[in-house]
Amino acid sequence: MVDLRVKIGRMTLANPVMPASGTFSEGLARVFSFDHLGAVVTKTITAELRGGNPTPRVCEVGQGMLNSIGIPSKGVANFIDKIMPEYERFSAPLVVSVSAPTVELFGDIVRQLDIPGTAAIEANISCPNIEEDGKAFAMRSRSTSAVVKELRAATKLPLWVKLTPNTADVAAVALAAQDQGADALVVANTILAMSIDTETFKPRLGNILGGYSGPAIKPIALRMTYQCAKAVSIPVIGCGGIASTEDAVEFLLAGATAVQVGTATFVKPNTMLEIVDGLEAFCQRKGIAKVADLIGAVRDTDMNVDKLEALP
Amino acid sequence: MVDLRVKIGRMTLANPVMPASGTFSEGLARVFSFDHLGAVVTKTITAELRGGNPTPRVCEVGQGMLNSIGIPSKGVANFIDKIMPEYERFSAPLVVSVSAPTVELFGDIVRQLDIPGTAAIEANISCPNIEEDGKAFAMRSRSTSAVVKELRAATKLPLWVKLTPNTADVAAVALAAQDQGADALVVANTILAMSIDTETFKPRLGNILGGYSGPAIKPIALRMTYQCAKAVSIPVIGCGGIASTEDAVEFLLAGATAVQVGTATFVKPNTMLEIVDGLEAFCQRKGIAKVADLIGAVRDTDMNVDKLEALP
Amino acid sequence: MLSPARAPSTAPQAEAAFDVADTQALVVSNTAVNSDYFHMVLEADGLAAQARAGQFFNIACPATGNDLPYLRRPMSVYRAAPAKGQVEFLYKVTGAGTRGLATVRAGDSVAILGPLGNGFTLDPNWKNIVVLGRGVGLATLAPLAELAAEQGVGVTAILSARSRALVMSVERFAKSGATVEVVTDEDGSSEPAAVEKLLERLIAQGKADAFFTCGSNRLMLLMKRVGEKHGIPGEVAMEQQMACGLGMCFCCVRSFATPDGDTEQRRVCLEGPVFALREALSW
Amino acid sequence: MLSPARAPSTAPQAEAAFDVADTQALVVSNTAVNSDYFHMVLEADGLAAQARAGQFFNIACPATGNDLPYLRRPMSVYRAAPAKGQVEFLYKVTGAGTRGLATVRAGDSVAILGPLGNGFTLDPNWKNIVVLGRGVGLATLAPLAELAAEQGVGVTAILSARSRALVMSVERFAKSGATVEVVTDEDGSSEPAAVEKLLERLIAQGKADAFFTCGSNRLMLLMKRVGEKHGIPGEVAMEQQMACGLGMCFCCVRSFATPDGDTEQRRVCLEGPVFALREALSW
Ligand SMILES: Cc1cc2nc3c(=O)[nH]c(=O)nc-3n(C[C@H](O)[C@H](O)[C@H](O)COP(=O)(O)OP(=O)(O)OC[C@H]3O[C@@H](n4cnc5c(N)ncnc54)[C@H](O)[C@@H]3O)c2cc1C
Ligand SMILES: Cc1cc2nc3c(=O)[nH]c(=O)nc-3n(C[C@H](O)[C@H](O)[C@H](O)COP(=O)(O)OP(=O)(O)OC[C@H]3O[C@@H](n4cnc5c(N)ncnc54)[C@H](O)[C@@H]3O)c2cc1C
Ligand SMILES: Cc1cc2nc3c(=O)[nH]c(=O)nc-3n(C[C@H](O)[C@H](O)[C@H](O)COP(=O)(O)O)c2cc1C
Ligand SMILES: Cc1cc2nc3c(=O)[nH]c(=O)nc-3n(C[C@H](O)[C@H](O)[C@H](O)COP(=O)(O)O)c2cc1C
Ligand code: FES
Ligand code: FES
Repeated sequence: MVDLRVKIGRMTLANPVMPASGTFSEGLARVFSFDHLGAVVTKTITAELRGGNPTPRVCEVGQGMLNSIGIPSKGVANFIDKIMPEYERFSAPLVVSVSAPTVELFGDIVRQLDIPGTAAIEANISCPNIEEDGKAFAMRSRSTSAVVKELRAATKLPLWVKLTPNTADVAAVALAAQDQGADALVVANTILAMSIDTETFKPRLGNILGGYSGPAIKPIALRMTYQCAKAVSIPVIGCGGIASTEDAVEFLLAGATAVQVGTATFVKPNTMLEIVDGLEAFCQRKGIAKVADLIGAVRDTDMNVDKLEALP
Repeated sequence: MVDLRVKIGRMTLANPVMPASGTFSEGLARVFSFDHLGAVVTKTITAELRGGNPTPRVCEVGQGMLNSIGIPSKGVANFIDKIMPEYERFSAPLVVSVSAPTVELFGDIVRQLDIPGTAAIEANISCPNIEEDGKAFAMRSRSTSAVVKELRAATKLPLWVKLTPNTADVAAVALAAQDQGADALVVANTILAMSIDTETFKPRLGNILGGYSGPAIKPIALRMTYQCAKAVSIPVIGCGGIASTEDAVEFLLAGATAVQVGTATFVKPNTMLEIVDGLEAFCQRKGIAKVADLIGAVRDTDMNVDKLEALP
Repeated sequence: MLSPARAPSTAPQAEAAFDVADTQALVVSNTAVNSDYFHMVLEADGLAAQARAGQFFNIACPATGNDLPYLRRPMSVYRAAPAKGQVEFLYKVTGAGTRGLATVRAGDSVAILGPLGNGFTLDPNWKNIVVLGRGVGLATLAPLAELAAEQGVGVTAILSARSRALVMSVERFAKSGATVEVVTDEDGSSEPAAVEKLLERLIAQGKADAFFTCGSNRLMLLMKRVGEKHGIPGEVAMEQQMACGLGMCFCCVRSFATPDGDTEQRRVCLEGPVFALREALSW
Repeated sequence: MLSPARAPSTAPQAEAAFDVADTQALVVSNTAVNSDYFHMVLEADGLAAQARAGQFFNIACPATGNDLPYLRRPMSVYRAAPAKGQVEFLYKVTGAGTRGLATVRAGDSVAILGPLGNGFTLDPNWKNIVVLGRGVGLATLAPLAELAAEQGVGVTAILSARSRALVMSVERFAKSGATVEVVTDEDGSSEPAAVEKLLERLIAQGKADAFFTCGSNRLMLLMKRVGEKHGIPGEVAMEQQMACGLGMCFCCVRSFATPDGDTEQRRVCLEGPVFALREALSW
């Protein structure tokens, strides 16, 4: 028996596999039971009502997709009354993803969600900070500090902070979040990108620019996970392009304590289940007793290798 | 007859297609004649002798690759004596890519290359600035300003500045380069990324981290090209994942005046030729007289579309 | 080994039904119907073969030498035969995904997620309905005609196409007992004005207790207008770019009129793809 | 339409030869040789069929359902028959690329870039050579044995493998007139000490004017040592991860000893893949 449990701060997850925010909803319970997941993470909610962006909101680009969903939201009350009860029947802890346009409003929404049923808060700080120049909080260490400080003061719940990959120095932002009391980091969100239809000359997304996700971004998200895990001592949750057991192992080796699966669920709804089973099989085959032993186990020292073994 | 010419500052290129630095050498002349290209761009050279990074230096990741070649260099004299003459027989202008670890050394190398045969300088400022914190010059507007100022003072040759996609605000860096007198921008270089072998637990590159290139990065490079072209008035040369005529058209529509083809040449050595021919055919089919008419022609206004036409 | 619908170790209560499955379906046949369209028959036990008219599947399309489709492609169920454990699709080869799909051969397997979305509703009080479709819309409406026939509801099927040669499924509709009217661009009979006359005639003849349409915005708007004029209820099956097909991603929204005069966004995959004609807006 | 080697519009002078081509080669056959290896015969006019022993091609491997290889894969020419316009490869199925390659069928086409790199050199003064190979190394050495035979040079081929069942190309070497010695891990005869004895015996018999090896670092080091001891020249064909195959990317470097005692990095694709044994270093 392989021990699949991992610890994120004071939470112990049954296994390190959970959905990425916005790529998951109660609808998936029609395919499998969420009891098999390490945690569930909701679509980001906001206090204000929001309609989201114009269509088309999605386009396929190579081995990935662009989305410009935005954050359509029916508000906190709707979430608490209508959405939360749907998750009650599952044993997996419910992580509520939140966002807000100002530091203060971030504090407000987190306070409203400090209720039974919320196992942890995931602060999606990849959203525009309208008090400054509209750049996402997570683009800079300073705005990250400010918002995480407010969040930390606003809640005693485990606080996960989700970073953006569109920044120049993700490790510095990670440190800022840790210094202000984040319990864990999610690395990372989608990468800003674009696609143009060469027949119509129109952008393929109604919103012109959108977020790139899926296997294509994996090597970038993995690098950031590695950089952040080296920089901080709190757990890092890897996210970006994870679609298979090997992908999940790669992130764990790079230093992630858990992984979030996003776009892969659209392509193969059972991906998360397959990864949970796959991690067990992988550890068994490798003679590893605890999946936690994979965390940060990348062999990155003594790297001056120049070897290609002869094919027998 | 479609007019394929484009203007980069005071240079007129026969067509907008050229190789990306480091993905091209005289060796390709064994497959086709460089006379068909808009320009040729050399591998980045440095004044100091450099050996490059440990192997493995390459790994395939999805629809792209990571490389950690580094910049092996035999110095400027070797370049002038041995490499430059190889290009003399071709009509395509020779763009010499250079790099240096300090502002002053950047000036030095550019001065040494101000000789007949050099049609333009491409300054690869995605390399570490050892006078500051080792971050690449192109990561920040300030260091970009400093180095471009020095380069501009050092040469009257057309000066192209190649930006890094690893920065948070590429448009600001682009503006800084323009303000200091750059004649054109190349957007962009490889994206820092990582891959780990889940069997051996070792990074797949001897250097641990490497640069991501190929089709997988196209939507990101395209977005940056679009952002830079909106921000500056000097020509932008698009680079990143371009592998087909449609890809080249996409970058032109986004605002690029020319395109560089990198990794695609490894996969299909005739890619650049195919794109030159393809652009002509594309314009013909669309009734476009000059390829230059495609530049920035993306239809990005009036975007609130919600249309999927019925399939007839 | 765990199976998707395995009993969860800690399940305390009656589990919600697992009514959607990702099925590895065996390809029975996949053949060209004409220059553009393919017809694919799959063997798929269990849930998949239970699909109702108007529902769809999200299909994984294989990579080929040139095309590497990544997302799945939504396709209406063209026929579901629970007894035979089969489900069929009729699809137009348009891009990377359908080009890939067109390469699968009998004996291959294809992953299909479904059944997804809400099918058409047939009121047991209706005696006669009119279905009006164009292009791939006919694929969606064909099983509705059969369902109606099974429930003793008369069907007039108006099939619109560029030319007579391109009208598909005429036989299929006819065999189900539907009265088939073919209208084409060729002879102008597919013009909205002409189709409107046809609808008015059917209404006058008492042949139109309800309207159903799919595959053309123009025809949908026409049916909506005529329906509203005569108080005839109706449904339309809509399309929109999708990723998940399960209501998770909010990619597939369209605007709809709410009863109180507002517009609101609904997910085509979850709240649709079949919507009340009355609430549908131009797309 | 322009062809790659078209006359450039502005070409003033005699153009350097276009001696490398990206050829769309027709697959004549692609069959399993044993559980691991495939043998592929391609029809490829012109340059490709002119490949010399030791040269290689960079092959585009097709995508399949699960594998989407992106870069090309380098493969030594196993046989080139200019008269027939054919070129052959012998490859081991190891990962995404070769798995994809194993799916191609007669009648498909495969893009092969080449011939690339430098082949083996045969000094006309040599009477007898020894080739020592293991695994896929045999694919590289087989055409050398034939070339030697054509030039009247005697060949002893030492073929190393895990077991007798796995030794490939014995017949091919034998047919070329080579004296074949099979050594295996099974019976211990492939041990360096045993192979060293064998080499010493061949040297004593005057059968070793030059050494050639491919496919094993251990055997290469052995041959290098024995060769240096007796002043016997030799060559080794090396492998390294590649991208372009044309000397452009500098991915494929290895360290080599220079005559003046330094080490220097050389590109396996351009300066190799065949190198003087004397300059080769352990890999
Ligand atoms: C509920 C529903 C049912 C459908 N049923 C059928 C059917 O039975 N037969 C049939 O031929 N077609 C049907 N379609 C349309 C079908 O999904 C598209 O033709 C198909 O996705 C095109 O994929 P492609 O890769 O070949 O084309 P591309 O144009 O290359 O596709 C690019 C992207 O756009 C999406 N896309 C393109 N056209 C459409 C469209 N009309 N609707 C939604 N997404 C689209 C694709 O899914 C893909 O993500 C249906 C669509 C929906 C939403
Ligand atoms: C000059 C040369 C000639 C070769 N000739 C032959 C031959 O005749 N027959 C044969 O079976 N093999 C030969 N090889 C090895 C062959 O290239 C690899 O086995 C093949 O690339 C593996 O690809 P893959 O996708 O199946 O495996 P994977 O392991 O999935 O490949 C992953 C990546 O590593 C590279 N790679 C893996 N193994 C090697 C290797 N040994 N050498 C170089 N790159 C490698 C691949 O090209 C690919 O980019 C040769 C290699 C070189 C350099
Ligand atoms: C359709 C879609 C909607 C998303 N919505 C959210 C969101 O509401 N909040 C958030 O933090 N991230 C959101 N994301 C980002 C994902 O959570 C994830 O970080 C990203 O997609 C990278 O992971 P992946 O490659 O596994 O998809 C969304 C992604 C997609 C594709
Ligand atoms: C093997 C390799 C070597 C490269 N060397 C250089 C270099 O020396 N200087 C430089 O400015 N860019 C270098 N690049 C970056 C390319 O010029 C190009 O910007 C990048 O690969 C993105 O384009 P692509 O996706 O078309 O390859 C290199 C890229 C690769 C793959
Ligand atoms: S396709 Fe994902 S919500 Fe409809
Ligand atoms: S493979 Fe590119 S230089 Fe050798």
